[in-house]
Amino acid sequence: MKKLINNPDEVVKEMISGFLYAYPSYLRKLDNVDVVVRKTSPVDGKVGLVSGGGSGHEPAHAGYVGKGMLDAACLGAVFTSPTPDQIYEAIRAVDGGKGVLLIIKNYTGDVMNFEMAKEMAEMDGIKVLEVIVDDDVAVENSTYTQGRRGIAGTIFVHKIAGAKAEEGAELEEVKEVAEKVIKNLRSMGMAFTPCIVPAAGKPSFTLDEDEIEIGIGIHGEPGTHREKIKGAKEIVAELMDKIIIDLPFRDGDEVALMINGLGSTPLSELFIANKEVNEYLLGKNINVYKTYVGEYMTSLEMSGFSISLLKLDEELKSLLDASADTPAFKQFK
Amino acid sequence: MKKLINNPDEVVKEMISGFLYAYPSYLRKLDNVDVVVRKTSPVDGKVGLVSGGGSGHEPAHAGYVGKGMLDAACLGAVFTSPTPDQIYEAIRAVDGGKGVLLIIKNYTGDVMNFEMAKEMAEMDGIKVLEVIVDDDVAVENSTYTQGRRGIAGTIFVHKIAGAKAEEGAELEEVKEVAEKVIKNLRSMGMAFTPCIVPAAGKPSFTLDEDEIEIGIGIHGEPGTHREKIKGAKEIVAELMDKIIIDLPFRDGDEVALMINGLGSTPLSELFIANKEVNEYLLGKNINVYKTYVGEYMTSLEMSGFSISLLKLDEELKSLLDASADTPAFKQFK
Amino acid sequence: MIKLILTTNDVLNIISNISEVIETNRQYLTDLDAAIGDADHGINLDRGFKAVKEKMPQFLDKDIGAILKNVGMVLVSTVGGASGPLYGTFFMRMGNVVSGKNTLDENDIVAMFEAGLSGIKERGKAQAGDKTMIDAMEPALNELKSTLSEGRGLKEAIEAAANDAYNGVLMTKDIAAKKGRASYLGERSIGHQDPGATSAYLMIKTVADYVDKLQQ
Amino acid sequence: MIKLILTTNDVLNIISNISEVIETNRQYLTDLDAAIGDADHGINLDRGFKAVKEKMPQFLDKDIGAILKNVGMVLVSTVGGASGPLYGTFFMRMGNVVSGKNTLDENDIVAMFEAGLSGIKERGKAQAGDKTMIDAMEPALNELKSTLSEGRGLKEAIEAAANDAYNGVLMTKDIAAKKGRASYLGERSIGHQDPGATSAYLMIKTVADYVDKLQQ
Ligand SMILES: Nc1ncnc2c1ncn2[C@@H]1O[C@H](COP(=O)(O)OP(=O)(O)O)[C@@H](O)[C@H]1O
Ligand SMILES: Nc1ncnc2c1ncn2[C@@H]1O[C@H](COP(=O)(O)OP(=O)(O)O)[C@@H](O)[C@H]1O
Ligand SMILES: [Mg+2]
Ligand SMILES: [Mg+2]
Ligand SMILES: [Mg+2]
Ligand SMILES: [Mg+2]
Repeated sequence: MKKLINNPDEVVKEMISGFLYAYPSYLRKLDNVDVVVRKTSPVDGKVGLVSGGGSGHEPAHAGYVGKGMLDAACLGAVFTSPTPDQIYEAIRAVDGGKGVLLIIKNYTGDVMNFEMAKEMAEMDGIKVLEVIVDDDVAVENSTYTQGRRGIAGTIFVHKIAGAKAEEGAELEEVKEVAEKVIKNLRSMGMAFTPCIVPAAGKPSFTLDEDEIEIGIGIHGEPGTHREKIKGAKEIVAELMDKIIIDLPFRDGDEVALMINGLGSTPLSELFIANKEVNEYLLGKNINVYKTYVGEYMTSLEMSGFSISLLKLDEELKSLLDASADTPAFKQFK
Repeated sequence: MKKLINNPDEVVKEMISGFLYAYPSYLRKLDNVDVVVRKTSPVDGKVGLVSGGGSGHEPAHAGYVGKGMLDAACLGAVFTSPTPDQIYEAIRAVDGGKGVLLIIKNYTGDVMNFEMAKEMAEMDGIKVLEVIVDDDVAVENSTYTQGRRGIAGTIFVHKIAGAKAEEGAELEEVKEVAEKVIKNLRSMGMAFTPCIVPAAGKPSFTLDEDEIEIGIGIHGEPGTHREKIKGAKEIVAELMDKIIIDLPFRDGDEVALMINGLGSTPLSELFIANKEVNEYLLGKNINVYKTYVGEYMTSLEMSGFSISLLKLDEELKSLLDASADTPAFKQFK
Repeated sequence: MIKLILTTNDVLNIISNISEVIETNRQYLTDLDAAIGDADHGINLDRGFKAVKEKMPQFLDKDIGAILKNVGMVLVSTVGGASGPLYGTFFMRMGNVVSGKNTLDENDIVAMFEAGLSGIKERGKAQAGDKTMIDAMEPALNELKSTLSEGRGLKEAIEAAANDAYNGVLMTKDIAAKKGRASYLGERSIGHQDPGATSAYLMIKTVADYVDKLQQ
Repeated sequence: MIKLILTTNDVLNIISNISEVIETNRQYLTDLDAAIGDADHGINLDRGFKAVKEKMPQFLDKDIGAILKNVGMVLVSTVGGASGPLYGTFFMRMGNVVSGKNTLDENDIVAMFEAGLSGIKERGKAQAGDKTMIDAMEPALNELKSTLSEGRGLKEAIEAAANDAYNGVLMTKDIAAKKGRASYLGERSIGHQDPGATSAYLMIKTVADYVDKLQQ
């Protein structure tokens, strides 16, 4: 395991320290818990937005704390949901009197920990609502299972709910638009190589030199199946076929597109994937309104990528266009 | 070689296509040559800034074309300088009547190709000046050699010269401030693993499981020496010792800091490096004015990072703070 | 046959033994999780039980209920993931049932286990057969109760419970996960042993081993 | 001994042969560059000479000077890197010297080579001993001149030049690079053969092989 670290057990602590050194004008850390909040939290008269998850997905989620997006991010151990006490402190720190929305990715652990924190905060009289993001179409949805996972599309929820909250909307309204995003959002990913959790010290799975994993999660969880490596065009078509049909996205739809690198895949390759996605969508007469290409929600040094598609209407477009200024997501209106 | 590509020989062409699909409101491509320019080029009454280099360093340089930074980027083959005809077309496309500054990284090939283009443009009566960035302290400077390489610190030249040009400064003034940046800029990098040029299909060097390469270039060129892997603190100290002493940076100096990922190193690890750099600088009473952590100038999927330090004065601070809006570098004032 | 009773001291010893067993099996549990999850179950629990061990000195003068509640709270705030709230709830609920007590008899132990398991089921909305820790716990609880009802004493009952927990663990290999991260794998999870069921078995087995060594 | 003369057709054949030799040695040159540079020299030249070959039909009715200038311009605009402007300049300067000619005699060939090499030196500011393509070219040029001055004819002279180019290539192994990307390696570049010197030798050798097969 070749990593730029000091000690596998100190990775999260030291990363947070380096993160705070980098962005003192954006963020501060709460005492005793691994939670970062906006420097100015709580923002009076604004609904507070709290998200979080395991570490190892940087810049998610701490990188999205700032104007126009989140108010707080709770950082768990690597690939491990944060704990209720952290989330509870986050809620308390960002409640500006209008209540707090929790943006949770749909993992058993995340949901349980966030809901325990919600119960604790409600006992303090804070109004807390939640939305659960489950954009990954790789996993079949079924009432018998946990349901779909939340992956990189979550950034669109942060962005759009964040813009709505920034406008001064009420908690219910912010939740409503977040749910609209979730309802219109689909993602799917694949991997070329695994990643190594520092504390584990070895890859969580292995792939042959000519093998790829389709439908991979963002925690090194195995995907839906393996196949022989193939070209970017074919890989994109396989993911897009599943994404498109699921909503379904139709002729004439306008979408926001995210090509998200999982860690090691060079930006040049993400752009090649973007070309393929655009050509695929052109063929279906689906119009790309806005594109994001980069590393938005990673899996340590995993090589691979995911595609997220969000169907837009006028409200979502204008919220997506709103300006945002966070360490990892900056956008001029 | 596991890559998200269709054909090793089409990587640059397809990447540019995907890049243009992503940022139609920022950029356009010139006909017949691999050059991207601002959508609105030439900008009347503004000095034009042209940079470029081999591909494989994404987001450099095309990602820095936009308001407050470059006017054009010339994209060579992977790790290969662009050709004079490309650069010549770029100069012509961005000259808004005030002349054009070429920002060249100090590689034999880049310097020769840019200078041939400069001669060609001058024959057309365009005023062209150049600056040569050589921030890498790994390589000993000597009149008998090519001199130092240009690496990630180049982004600071783009940013600050870009801000100056945006203010409406004259060509000589823009060149002067670019040279001030270069004079006050020092960088050095290291690698854990090599990268694979798509057309080559195999790594350009190999490192053992416990070996690291110190002083690596951004093209897979071997560095100054190899050693056994060690902790982030020790690695940072080794690089910083060379960087600090070279200018030298002194007690009381104010600096801009860039922690640049070379490709595969997770952002979390770059933040750990940032913590170590900050602690190192605290120990020397050098004050970090602004920090950039991320992938600014990569080497395909190489794992490793570089540190760049720029000594600031009031002029450089205010130009660094100016707003910028490009695909890969966005900053609110 | 004299009825066996567990004291505060026994409870503290058992918790400390569990910490050690988890530390020993940290890699094993993590490897199991790597196959069908995200390779952190052993790391998570070890982090939690290390924190418990560190806080132990503060529990020494407390009653068993308070001790178990505290253990649960430490687990909730240090383990994270799915197993954190689940094991946390398990210990907190057990603590609730024996609030104020300084000794535990057979009935207390059954009641505790029952309350803990319902806590897990409420929190995680899973049931037996979903390929989770419940698949070790529920058969163990059933076996504990039936062995005790036959009057065969705590020692034998807990040993039988541990045996059935182990069978439950083996059974998780044959089924597809319906809850937790492994459920994303669908049929591909078949053939792999559930890490949470395994850690649950290890804890029950640790209790059995401890009780087995007690003077009767 | 009849003096050997090269025609337009010979020049076109030689260029086409060079393209093939570069293609054959693409990987070899790239591997040499991997050791002390950035692993692209063979890829760069192959891209350039493929472009030359593609444009060849447009050169057929031109004089030798124009052909060589065109080859140089194609190389400049397709090879990139350090070798692009250098080899590009080399061919353009050679073309300049024989502008308008349809045959080349000994004197033309010496003058061309001389002009091409000075072009490389001006452009790259390197000299013999810096571990570059000059280390193959300069000895070759010197040998060409001295063999011709002894009246031993073009065939023998070019063969001798190719031999000395080869010795120059071998010599690059023993020295540290002072120019180009390999110079960043300093002393670590010793022991490795320069890729640019190697490609220069391959081109000279291709000329020698072609001339050798000509009817005298
Ligand atoms: N809903 C649930 N109910 C009961 N147990 C569960 C549930 N979800 C997961 N588990 C258990 O948790 C274990 C995984 O724990 P752990 O790896 O620590 O958390 P995570 O899956 O969040 O990484 C699984 O092996 C399973 O036994
Ligand atoms: N200044 C120079 N003068 C002459 N030849 C040079 C000079 N710099 C580099 N070279 C030659 O160019 C070769 C490398 O070419 P190539 O790999 O195509 O370009 P790059 O170094 O830009 O990747 C070297 O092996 C060397 O022979
Ligand atoms: Mg986990
Ligand atoms: Mg090159
Ligand atoms: Mg797990
Ligand atoms: Mg090269």
